[in-house]
Amino acid sequence: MADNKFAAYICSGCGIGDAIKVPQLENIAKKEGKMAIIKSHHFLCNAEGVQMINDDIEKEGVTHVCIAACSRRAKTEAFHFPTVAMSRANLREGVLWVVAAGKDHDEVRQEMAADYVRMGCAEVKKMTQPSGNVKESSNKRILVVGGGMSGMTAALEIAETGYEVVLVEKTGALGGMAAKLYKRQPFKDPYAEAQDTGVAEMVARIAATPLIKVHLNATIGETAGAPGRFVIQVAQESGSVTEETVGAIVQATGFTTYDMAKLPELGGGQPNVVDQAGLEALARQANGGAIKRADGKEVKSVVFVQCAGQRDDTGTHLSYCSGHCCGTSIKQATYFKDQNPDIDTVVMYQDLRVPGMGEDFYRSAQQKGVIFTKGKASKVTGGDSCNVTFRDLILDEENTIPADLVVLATGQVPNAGVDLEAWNPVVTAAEGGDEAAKVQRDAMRTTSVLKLDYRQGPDMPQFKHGFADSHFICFPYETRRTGIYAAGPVRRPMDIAQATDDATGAALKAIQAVENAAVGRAAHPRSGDLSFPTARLEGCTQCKRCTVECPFGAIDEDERRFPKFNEERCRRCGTCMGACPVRVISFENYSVDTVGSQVKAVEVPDEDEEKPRILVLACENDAYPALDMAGLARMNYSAFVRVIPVRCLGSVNTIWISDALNSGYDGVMMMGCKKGDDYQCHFVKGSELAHYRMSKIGDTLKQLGLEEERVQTLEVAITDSARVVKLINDYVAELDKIGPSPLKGFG
Amino acid sequence: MAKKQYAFYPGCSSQKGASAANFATSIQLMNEKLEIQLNEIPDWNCCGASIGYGEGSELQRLVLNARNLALAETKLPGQDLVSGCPACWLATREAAERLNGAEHLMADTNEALKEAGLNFRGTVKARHMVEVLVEDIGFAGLKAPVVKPLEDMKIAGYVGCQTNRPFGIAGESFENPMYLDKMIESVGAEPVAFDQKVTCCGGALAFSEPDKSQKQIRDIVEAAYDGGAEMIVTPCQLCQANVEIYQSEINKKKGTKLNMPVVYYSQLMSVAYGGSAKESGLNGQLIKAEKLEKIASK
Amino acid sequence: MTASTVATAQTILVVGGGISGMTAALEAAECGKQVILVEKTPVLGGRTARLYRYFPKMCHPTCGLEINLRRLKSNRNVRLMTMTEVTAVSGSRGNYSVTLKVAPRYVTEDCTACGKCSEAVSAEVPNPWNYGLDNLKAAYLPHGMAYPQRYVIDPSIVGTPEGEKAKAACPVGAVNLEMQEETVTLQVGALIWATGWRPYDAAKIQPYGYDRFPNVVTSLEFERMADPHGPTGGKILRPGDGKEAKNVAFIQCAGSRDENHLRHCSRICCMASLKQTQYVREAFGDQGKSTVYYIDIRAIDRFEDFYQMVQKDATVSFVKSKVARIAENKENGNPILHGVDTEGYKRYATEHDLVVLAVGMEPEITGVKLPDDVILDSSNFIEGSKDMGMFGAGAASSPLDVNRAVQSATAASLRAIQVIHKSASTEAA
Amino acid sequence: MTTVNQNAIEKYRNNFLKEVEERVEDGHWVKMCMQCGVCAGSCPLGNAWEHSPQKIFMMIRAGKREEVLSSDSMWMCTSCYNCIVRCPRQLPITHIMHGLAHYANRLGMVPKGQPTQEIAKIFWNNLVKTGRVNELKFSLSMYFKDGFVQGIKNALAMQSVGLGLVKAGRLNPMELFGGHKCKDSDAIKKMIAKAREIEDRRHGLT
Repeated sequence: MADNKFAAYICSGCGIGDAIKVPQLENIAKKEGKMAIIKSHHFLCNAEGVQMINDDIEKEGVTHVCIAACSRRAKTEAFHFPTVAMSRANLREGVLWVVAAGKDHDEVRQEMAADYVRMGCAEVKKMTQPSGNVKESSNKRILVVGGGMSGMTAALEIAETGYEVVLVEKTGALGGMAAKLYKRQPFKDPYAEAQDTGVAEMVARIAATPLIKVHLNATIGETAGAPGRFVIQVAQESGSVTEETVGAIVQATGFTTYDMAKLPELGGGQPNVVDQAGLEALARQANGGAIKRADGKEVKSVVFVQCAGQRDDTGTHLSYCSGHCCGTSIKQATYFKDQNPDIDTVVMYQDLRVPGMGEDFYRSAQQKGVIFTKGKASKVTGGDSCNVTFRDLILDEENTIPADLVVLATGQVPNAGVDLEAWNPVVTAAEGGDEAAKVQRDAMRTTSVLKLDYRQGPDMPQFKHGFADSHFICFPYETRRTGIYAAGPVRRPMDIAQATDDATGAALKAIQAVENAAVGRAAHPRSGDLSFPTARLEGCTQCKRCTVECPFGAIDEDERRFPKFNEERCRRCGTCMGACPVRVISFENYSVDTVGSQVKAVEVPDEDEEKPRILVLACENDAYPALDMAGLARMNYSAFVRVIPVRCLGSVNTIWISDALNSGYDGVMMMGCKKGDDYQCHFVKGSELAHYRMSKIGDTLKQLGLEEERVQTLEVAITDSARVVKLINDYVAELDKIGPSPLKGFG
Repeated sequence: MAKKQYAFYPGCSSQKGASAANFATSIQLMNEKLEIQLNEIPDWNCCGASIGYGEGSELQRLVLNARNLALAETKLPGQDLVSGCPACWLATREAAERLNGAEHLMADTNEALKEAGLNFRGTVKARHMVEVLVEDIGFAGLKAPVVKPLEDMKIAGYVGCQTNRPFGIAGESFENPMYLDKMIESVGAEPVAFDQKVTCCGGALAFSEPDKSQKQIRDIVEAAYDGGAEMIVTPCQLCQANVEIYQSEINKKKGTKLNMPVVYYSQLMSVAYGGSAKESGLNGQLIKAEKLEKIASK
Repeated sequence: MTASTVATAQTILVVGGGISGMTAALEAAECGKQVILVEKTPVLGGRTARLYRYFPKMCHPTCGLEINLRRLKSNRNVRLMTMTEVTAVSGSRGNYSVTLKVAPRYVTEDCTACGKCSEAVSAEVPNPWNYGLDNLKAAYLPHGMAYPQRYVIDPSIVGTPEGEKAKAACPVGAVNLEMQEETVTLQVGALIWATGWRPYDAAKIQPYGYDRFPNVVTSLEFERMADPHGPTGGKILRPGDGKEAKNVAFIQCAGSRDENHLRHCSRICCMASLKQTQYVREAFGDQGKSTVYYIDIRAIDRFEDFYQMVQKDATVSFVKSKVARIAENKENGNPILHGVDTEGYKRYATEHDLVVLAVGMEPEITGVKLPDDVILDSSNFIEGSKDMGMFGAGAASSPLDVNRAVQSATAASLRAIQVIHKSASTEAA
Repeated sequence: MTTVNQNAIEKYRNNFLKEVEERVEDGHWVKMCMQCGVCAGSCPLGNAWEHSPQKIFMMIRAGKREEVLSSDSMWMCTSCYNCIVRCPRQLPITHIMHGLAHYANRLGMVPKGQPTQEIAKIFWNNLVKTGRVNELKFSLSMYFKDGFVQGIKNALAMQSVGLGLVKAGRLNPMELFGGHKCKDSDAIKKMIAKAREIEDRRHGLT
């Protein structure tokens, strides 16, 4: 590879040239930045300016470019040089627009600009442009676990797109819960009549699709590897094991119905009280004829009790709502009405939840004479004549309805395997040699669905109520196990219509995952990032922090107990880098050095100049845009701060803090996103970790003879542009009280 | 230009010497000026009104109205049936629509109509006098004949219920219809803000539930005073009667001093079109519409 | 470069640049497909960019928008056309010819968003991003997250001295007042309609007097009122008199579940109002008071957690009632809600500072002429197309919350990919 | 209890909803109510309703026959049609209320002396006699509906109004002798009787 050639390009447009002395910046880039080429331009982002840079890349062999102009978030179309490493010094949003106008501020403004040029040059020098890591042998088959409606849909959609599928179903037949239904809710205009489930047709299509290989009576014995190279042991009921190699996984393991036996007060377990699945079975037997109870008696009256063991805030039963049950009961009531309009059918609900077009189905059932009663059932007794005692919420009175049959609308319980929250402590104990824990661990492992051999546990992390869902509203497929996507009711309670949509979406993500893996490209949210972490193992102390703290379970331990990086599982957040006490982990374009060198590049004035310096490490997704938008709104904040965007606060290595303090910075602000239950961090616990790590830094500060206030860890949302300005200015005022850092000049 | 022809259904209250006689009088001159010719449906009968249901059954009430429709259909072919009374209009239009909407009802109705030697084919359209004015004549047309603009008169346009719901005038809102205000404007008067525009006056319950309905009436009249109105104008016979007649009652019971004239839109127009107080049926007011009389006598 | 030069039967056209459209486009692009994304307005983000927070996490939509924008900036497979509408579609699955109308922005790619044009003009226009609750300069950058980050000159000042001021003020000559509307024709293999939704016209719900009472607002306007970047800087001040609105009523099913208006349930409104009760708490703490008037609270799946949390909030009360009508207290401008609590039949006439109508979702394409091939349901949501080459995504396909809209868009994206794969393989054959 | 009522109870046993659907004007709409309560809140005389329309619909579904039919709530309807135009399910609520009132009357279950029912009766008889309503006879008979003495009181109470109307030419004393009537009033009587006969046949009412 040719020698590195560094170039800096400084824009004087947008008024930068009027408020900032560009020639001085050029000097700095030359003398301190040691740039081989330095050019300034009055309009760098226009065709001419960009051409100038491209020419240097092509003709002058420039390999590293520092653009000193606007924010890295602006003009990305213009400043797009895929072949070279690039840093962006933010002179516009970061200096010109936020430093108060006028002569009085010329000096600090210039100093700020100068530092950003220093930082930009320093950073780019430590960067190399990632070339990616293409893997010829990468596998593009996709494993679908679960042969129900979601699984079959995923399989068919994947095959339809031209990819091979391995479909593993634990029972002897495809179809899952859907196959046990008599009919399904309407999913097309006019949303009036129950529809055929379509299961038979799908099963036939799968059989007729060569791209789909089906394993029945089979479960997952083990899942090893990573996206593009998963090795799956498919365990047949017979005991035989087949090995399959796949590139990605869709987990569509569905749900189990909540156990009626837990609802004795609602007649669970008593004769002629069934759950919705039980009613489907009766309806399938009747197959359009009169629906008969287990004792053979024709049902002339039926009551559907909604929210049975659901929406329970006492903590006894399911606290959530399964979403489909109102529609399902409506459907089941029409089974009766369609067969014989004289059958009394009552749906007893508290809130009738049929969103969207479900309203049409509701109306159609009313049209057929289904009675809807807003009431809360307190007691159900089974037997030859069942009784439902309830509070009628409209008539405001206790009441009892007799019925031949009572149907309890119980909820969906996800088949998500092992709950890692419970798993981790057990494993830690087991590894500590606790025998009981070892037994427990092995027992837990048998309940696992995927049996991942990951350092961080055998299944996908669960979000809430045991569902393997994404934590993000904008990104339902933002999985915490790269290349593995949950779909259908295992992800969230849902009906068939939603499950098929969901499975189709998951199918796309799985396809995307195998394509990404093949070229060593990162998946969401840093999609397209070609960098990947490397570790100088010779320096590693085997402290395990990286393997423990990686939010995506990307790092295992090899037989010598060194961290084993599975690049294809990695999301490039840098949490491992932040965790590493000996700083052996880095990315080509983001490392302890790329940031550290910027920290050190800043010129820290002497104490008597009374110009404090504050390092701001800002999350690139929330805090940094908030700062940009403050600039866009021309809000002013102190010219004493120096802002460095970081991929995630989790990637912040404490060395940056101590370097900053040692070189005389007066304070450090770390701006991450919201932590806690409703965390915002797209790398799961970045903000959490930063707070944790900084809570530990207190002693270090004391040793240095510094006040704890000199390091702040903050939660900043992207909408906080006004707040972030106040935070900065208040902090500067606070530091003014505390006085300058005693370490100035020793750096 | 030939006059517009309509099959006219006056309704019981608009008969000579009946409660809406003043309406009946005032439309004469109005229609003359607007070149509207109303041809009274021969031997028309009562519509059953909004209280007949207590005793009269669904079909009986349908048949009553079907008879009027059938008479118009046969005796005045090709003419829309027009009524000046919302109750009559509502009952007739409802009947026409329900009969056309349900074959069995139509069959039953005609079976009964046979007794009166009639048959209804469902071709007649039942309309309200106001529809004729707004849709066939238009506000400009209503303005044209004005010779005595009702200048500096502040009037509360009280639409009430049945001219407005469930059918109402096409394109108007149920909560805040504007056509009556526009009619007031077209004769040169000023419509005031009036938030009881579509409040119910108690209707037929004025007789049976006097206290309840008189509360409604009081709200309506007081809102008109609040709006700075000197007079209430309405398109509805029952509204006019209730709101005018019971003011004295309310004053007696509640010690209020309500004395708000209540007239028909047709009386406004008659005066504005140059009609005398008598021609405009102003002598038919319990609470004299003095200001209007003054203009009439100019 | 006009997009037509690069579009082929292997290209996917995504109509609508809201979160569904961006998702559909990006997911396909990140599978290596060529995508053209057209957006009617000058910026991406659609409805969600105008929300203050999301339920149930109370996080900020702009956070996800930032990520999606970064995905877009770093991916060259998506080509974006703003201020562009589809006017005609011909051809069939795998080979459509699409006619686009591109409205003039009067600002070229050279714009650096320096803001000089905005400083120069004094004319103002109602701010569409705040639903007209305030005004912005007639030369404007829509909002802080605006992408493309380029200014827009409002047509109203083109050909006026104001327009010339803007032109003169631009240091890089990026203002071009001669720009004309263009018509572009593209060949594409598959179409995704991610045209989203619009709030049902609240004025049509006459008993609630949205057109008569200033202190009756829509749930979307309320989002802007709570947003620090909104017209009131995040203070909940009622439009009537700028007074703090501490006692807020939320009326559910404003237009939805109503055969006189929208026959469907709009799904999101219950959760939106539950969320907004927390805006009131955020602004006024225990001094705030929210009352939710509802028929059924449709907080399905784990949204139920949020509902239970709000139910435990002492500042929030629930009344099971469809409000019959709203009157106005002449003295203080307070709306008075009249109705009956159907749980036990209790009549009320309750005064509030402000009423928020949880308005329903109407497909944005309602009233728009779509290709005959497109299949609509009774509420004008897009079910798909007869030739299986065009797909509805997100709220254009059904009343969906953001999370489900993104699912739907991801699914639509795969179906579009299947279409172009098919036509590719047939071309190969 | 009237025989009509007994037969009805016999015929429908505990299925009051079915009875209403088959026998009450627009009764088949009752099942479509979704209990939003907008009707209850829209009624101008709402306070006077012991049971609101939407609650009555629920009571019908719950089989509360006696309570519904002997209630005087339906008689509070002023026919203002607010409920109809606001109902999100477009139930013809006004008609259903009229229908229930009529049916209750038919079964003889209306509370004694329910004023609206009594006036309706007077009104109807007045109209059936001549085909048109004679307002004077109508009002006089109203005053005397509670007997002679009460009648004088009522008449006196409204005397000013009455005289006023007479003066205003809107209440014609001559009406007592003859007055307005349809020429074909006999045919009208027959027609009305026939309608009842047909309807009873349809409803199985005897």
